[in-house]
Amino acid sequence: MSAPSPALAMTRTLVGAGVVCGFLIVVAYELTAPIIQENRIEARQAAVFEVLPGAVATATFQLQADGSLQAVPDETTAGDLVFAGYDAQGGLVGAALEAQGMGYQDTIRLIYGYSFDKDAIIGIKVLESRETPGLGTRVETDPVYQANFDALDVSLDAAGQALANPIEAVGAGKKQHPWQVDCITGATISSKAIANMLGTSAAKWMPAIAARPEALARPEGAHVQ
Amino acid sequence: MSSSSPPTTTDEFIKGLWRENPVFVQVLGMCPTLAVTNSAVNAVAMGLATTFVLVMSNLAISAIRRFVPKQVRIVTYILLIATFVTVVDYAIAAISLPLHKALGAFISLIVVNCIILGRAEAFAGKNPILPSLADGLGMGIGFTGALLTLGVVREVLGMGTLFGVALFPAAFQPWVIMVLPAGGFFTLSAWMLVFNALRRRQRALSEPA
Amino acid sequence: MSASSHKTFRHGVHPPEQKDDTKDLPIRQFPFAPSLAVPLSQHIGKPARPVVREGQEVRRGQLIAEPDGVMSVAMHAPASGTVKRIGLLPGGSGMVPGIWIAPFPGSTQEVTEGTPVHPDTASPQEILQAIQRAGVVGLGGAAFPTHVKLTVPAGKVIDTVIINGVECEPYLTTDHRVMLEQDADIFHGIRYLLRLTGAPRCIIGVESNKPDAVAHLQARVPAGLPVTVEMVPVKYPQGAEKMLITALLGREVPSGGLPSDVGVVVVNVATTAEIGRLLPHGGGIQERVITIGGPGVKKKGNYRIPIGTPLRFLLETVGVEDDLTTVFLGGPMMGRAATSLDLSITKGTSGVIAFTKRQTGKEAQAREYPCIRCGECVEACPIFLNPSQLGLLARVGRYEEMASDFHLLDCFECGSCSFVCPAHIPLVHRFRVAKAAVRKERAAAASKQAAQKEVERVKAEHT
Amino acid sequence: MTPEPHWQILLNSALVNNFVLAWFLGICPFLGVSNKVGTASRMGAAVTFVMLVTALATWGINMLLDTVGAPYLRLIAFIAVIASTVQLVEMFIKKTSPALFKALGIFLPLITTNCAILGLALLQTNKGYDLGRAIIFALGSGLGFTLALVLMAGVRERLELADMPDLVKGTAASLAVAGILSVAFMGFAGLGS
Amino acid sequence: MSGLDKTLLVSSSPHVRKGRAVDRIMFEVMLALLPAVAWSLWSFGLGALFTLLTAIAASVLAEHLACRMVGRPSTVRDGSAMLTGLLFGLTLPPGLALWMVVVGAFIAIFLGKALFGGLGYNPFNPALVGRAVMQATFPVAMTTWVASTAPERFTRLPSTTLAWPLTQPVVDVVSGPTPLSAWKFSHQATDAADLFMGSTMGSAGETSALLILLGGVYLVGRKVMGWRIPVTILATVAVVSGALWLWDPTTYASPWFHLFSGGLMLGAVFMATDMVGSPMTHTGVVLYGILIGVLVVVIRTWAGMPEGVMYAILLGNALAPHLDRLIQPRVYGTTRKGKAP
Repeated sequence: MSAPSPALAMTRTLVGAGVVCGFLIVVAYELTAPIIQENRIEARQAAVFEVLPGAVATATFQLQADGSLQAVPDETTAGDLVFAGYDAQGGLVGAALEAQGMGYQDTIRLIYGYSFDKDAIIGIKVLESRETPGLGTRVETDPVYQANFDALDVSLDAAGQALANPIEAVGAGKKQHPWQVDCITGATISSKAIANMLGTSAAKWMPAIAARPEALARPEGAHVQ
Repeated sequence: MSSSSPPTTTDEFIKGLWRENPVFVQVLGMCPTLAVTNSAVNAVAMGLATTFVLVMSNLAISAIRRFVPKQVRIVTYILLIATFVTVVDYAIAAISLPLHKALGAFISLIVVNCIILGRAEAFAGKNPILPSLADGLGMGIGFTGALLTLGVVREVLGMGTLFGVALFPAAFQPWVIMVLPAGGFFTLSAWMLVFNALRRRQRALSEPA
Repeated sequence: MSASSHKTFRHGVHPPEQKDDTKDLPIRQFPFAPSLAVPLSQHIGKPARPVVREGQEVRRGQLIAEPDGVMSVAMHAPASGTVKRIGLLPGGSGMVPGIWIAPFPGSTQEVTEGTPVHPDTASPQEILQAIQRAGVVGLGGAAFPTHVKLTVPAGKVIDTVIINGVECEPYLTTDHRVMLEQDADIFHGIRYLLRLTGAPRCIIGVESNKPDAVAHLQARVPAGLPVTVEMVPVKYPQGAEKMLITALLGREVPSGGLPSDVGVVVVNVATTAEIGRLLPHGGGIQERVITIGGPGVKKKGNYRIPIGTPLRFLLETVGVEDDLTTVFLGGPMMGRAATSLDLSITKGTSGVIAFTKRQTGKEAQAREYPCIRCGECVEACPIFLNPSQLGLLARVGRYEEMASDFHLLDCFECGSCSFVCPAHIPLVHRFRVAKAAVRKERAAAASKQAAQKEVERVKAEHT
Repeated sequence: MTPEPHWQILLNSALVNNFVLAWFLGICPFLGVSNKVGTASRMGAAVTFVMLVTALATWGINMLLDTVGAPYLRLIAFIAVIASTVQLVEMFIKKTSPALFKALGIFLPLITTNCAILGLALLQTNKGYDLGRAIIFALGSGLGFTLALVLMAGVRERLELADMPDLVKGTAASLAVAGILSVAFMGFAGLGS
Repeated sequence: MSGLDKTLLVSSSPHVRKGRAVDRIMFEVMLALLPAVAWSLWSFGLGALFTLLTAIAASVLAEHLACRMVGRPSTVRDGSAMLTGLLFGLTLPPGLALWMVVVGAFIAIFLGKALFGGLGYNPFNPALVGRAVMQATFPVAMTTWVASTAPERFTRLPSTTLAWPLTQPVVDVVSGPTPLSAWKFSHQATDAADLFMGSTMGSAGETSALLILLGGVYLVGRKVMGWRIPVTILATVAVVSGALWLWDPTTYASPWFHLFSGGLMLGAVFMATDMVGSPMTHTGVVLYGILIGVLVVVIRTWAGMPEGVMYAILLGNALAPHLDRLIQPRVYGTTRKGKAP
């Protein structure tokens, strides 16, 4: 190598490499960003449709510090979000909410659908979990367990500030009330964890949305399937 | 192996597949080897992503090898590798979000996969473009192949499927451990044994007693 | 167990004692063999220098070889007779220099005597010389020159002389008999030892399986002699110097050190008796007491036997069982298996024990298992080594590590670990091999270093 | 939602989701530097320290990149930060404790390519930890890494004396031990839920 | 004089041995397990019989094959494989599909033992390696417990037992929770006397604390086994769980419950005491016992699994080399640091 000054050569190399790399990365980012965004929204929408049967369009709202709900662009990822689902006529089917909590092995993240008509949780979908396959993952497949969420009561108490009956996990086959969750024998931790995270999330969200479906009225440009 | 004649480009390609297989012989890149092989699809995707980075970084490094002062050699290499990894990361997210999620942080972690920096240092930094390409491709495919051997075993036993297609009747009892971390260790350990035994037999055959 | 027998050391083992056959048999004189083979190196150190010629006639007790330096002792004729040959004869580990003597048949075998030494008037130096001249070595089996052991290093004060009457090896009853029959010699020997070391007191330690010896000695302690007799519980290897010191005084001899470092000198009871017997007349050792026993011999007993008696003659004399398989010199725990019947009795031979198929047959079948880390050896080792770990390291030849990390060189090969090992691993044997390898390696390294230094010194001088 | 309590993060990262035995991060040093307990524990300490520093630095970088709006530079920035952190630590140790520097030898520079460190930075970003949680997470992960490494080293030291079939010696045996350790660590699953 | 005319046998000292060899130790341990085995057969009938026999046979076969594969003489006769098989079988739910029993026994022998060079070199208890891997492999089957003393137990096998290889067993027998899972998931305590006597559900060999203790007492009496490990484990469990229980008896199970339920007795008496995987020195063994005891209570109380004994012991095994390393006996004539004083 016949570099006249090592410092100059070093700087030249690093700056040169930096420029090229920066360029490459920015190009890749610019090219893929819209596709990735689209993928994300689609994935979320698919989940919302799954927990809110009958919905064909969604919109994203954000819970503000003053307790009001405000429509935000679908790309938004941060903040307390609620996804409203609408039927073909534009009527509100329900609200979908994300909840997460510690499962057996790691954090479980799920989305659940709330129906204003039934005043109950009407479906859940696990988005992310590292539960034991065949054991903890039965929360996603077990029909008896899933039936818990056909109509899980989350009605508010008289004051409207808390759930009338907190969601409660009970042993397999012991469910007596609509706010109770029947656990799965052999996957008790995971099934309990889900009941708990639903309970926590519902206790926080229901006072904010249950009484006012009008706040989630379909805004312009809601995403349609 | 004929050590008398200089290695050809084909030799450079072939060696990564078997004789210098990055996983079974050099025991490099163990983290992704174990982490993302719980299904064959993940294994292949990871292997291809790594191959892409390997080939690209080998090419780039081989191309600029004469202009890089040795004080900043490693830094430049890492910079290049990180760039290609970022590109791959975005590409996978654009192709399939679930796949991106399944591979998780391990796509980004290709940066610190010793195979890549290792090949850059040991080969691409000293050789012309064509052999470097062959080397990167060979190592990459060798790596992908190794990942696939693990992925196939783990998916078939652990879930009864291969590339997501059910292989057995519904009564099949999956071996859950195979898709758990421990299963990764055990499967790789078993493959190492098989590979050692094969290599030993090969050596025994090539050196008549 | 008697009330005074609570003192002992930690760990150790309990091999079957097997002393009943011979402990009540008084010491008898063993006949002279037609030819006696006297090795010149019956002690640790340099072989003695012969002072007789081939064909020369010698009288029993006459000096036939003189000490060659400090680590060496004199040798005396075990019988009156003719020096047949001076040359190599079979020893424990290969051929060793020695002298053949053919005793005169029917001779009276009177003992020649030399210069007497009086215990109360002689100087310590004179006593030491007399002991060396008498050819006294540790008769317990170690055969270490006694005068060397009794030389108190400058700056050390000895406060206790311990007489070792423990005799913890199975089968052996020689010390037991000596204590019962030679009490006067023992106490006389103690006088010399106390004079020599300047110690104010002496303890005779005896295991509790010899209560008669304890009672016998206790009743006969001469007035004014500061001697106590203490009983210690039966446990192997209590007869080892370090163990006995710990048992009686609760002191630990530092690793790599000597008993004198803790103010003690330990002398075997038979050695003491020999000193007490020989020094007043200036004689030398021509015979010793041994136990001939074990299931393989017929006329078991305790015998006073001329040094140099060939093993074959000995066994022919007492008679052996037809299915005899192994003969060992010393006790079964630390004694060495005889490689040939041409070996002869030396000063260090405390017994000749013979086993038949019955004992060794089982042994041969007992195959070696891998170490199962049961820890029995750790519980047995009297110096608290970890024989299991040492054994595993020895198996893969990591000798230096054994020495540097696991105190290999502290092992004195008592055999407790091998005795208890349920996997039948020859631990002691492996340790011996390892120790030899380490010593060789270290010697080589040291000489290399010395050579290096020399080279550097020469270099430095030249520049 | 309520953020995880600190003790839960610590338990999780050290035991339940052990970096090595559950996440497969840092396998190379785990296999490479676990043949002696002494080196293993030193390596563990060094990694834990670098993890703490990295957690701090990458947390800051992440904030910066988010404000600037250049998330695509994250990976490059992280790896640059880690490389220079390791360099700094190396220089610092060389100055203050040459003995430790010598003992760590080539392991120090190797930490740069240790995926446990970069993995920590990425996971911490994914989980959106605040500074306190990030540090606890780094501490737990480092302890977990050290624990796995040291346990492994203890077993391997013993295996060195074992009469293993030749075929098994080396990586295959280490991986089998790692698998068994991983199974044993499954007992911790659910702790802190 | 024929006795002197042949070549002498030459051996290295010492020339006498204490006697009890390794195979004998294995035999004694199996003997000590007999009462627990008998109880298991009585309460679970054919299911337990088939499970135990299959486990033993498969282990012995695996040991033989493992030796043959590496060209070593078969070590089947030392009895260790048989013992491993028996212990492994005793930790299984009676009625487990036999093909799974075979898989587990092969895992126990190959992965737990043969891989590392066979008897004496296994860092972990082979039976527990088999058990733990099986738990992770077939979690459902391994936690399906048949009722004890079912009336038809001597006349028919549980349908699960004969499931075709590689297929899922179909459960048709009365199954239910073990005392531990009943406590963990439904907060139901089981009567201490039932636990002690063993009339509960559970693994083939773990139900009767009394009979296992009896075996342990026999082994300690015969000096095959030290008392320190089981005693420290049990004492630690009693103390830690007792403290929790006193603090809040409604949340935490009583020490009696902890002591006599699940695999604690079997683990403490027969598994943790496996010489190969436990430390050697007295101090080391006590620390090992305390560690296992604490882990048992911690896992049972706060972790996901109802039972933590096997994990606790495996972790104890992993720590044993360190305990051995840290607690070397102080060599005679040296100070703690290894130098002469």
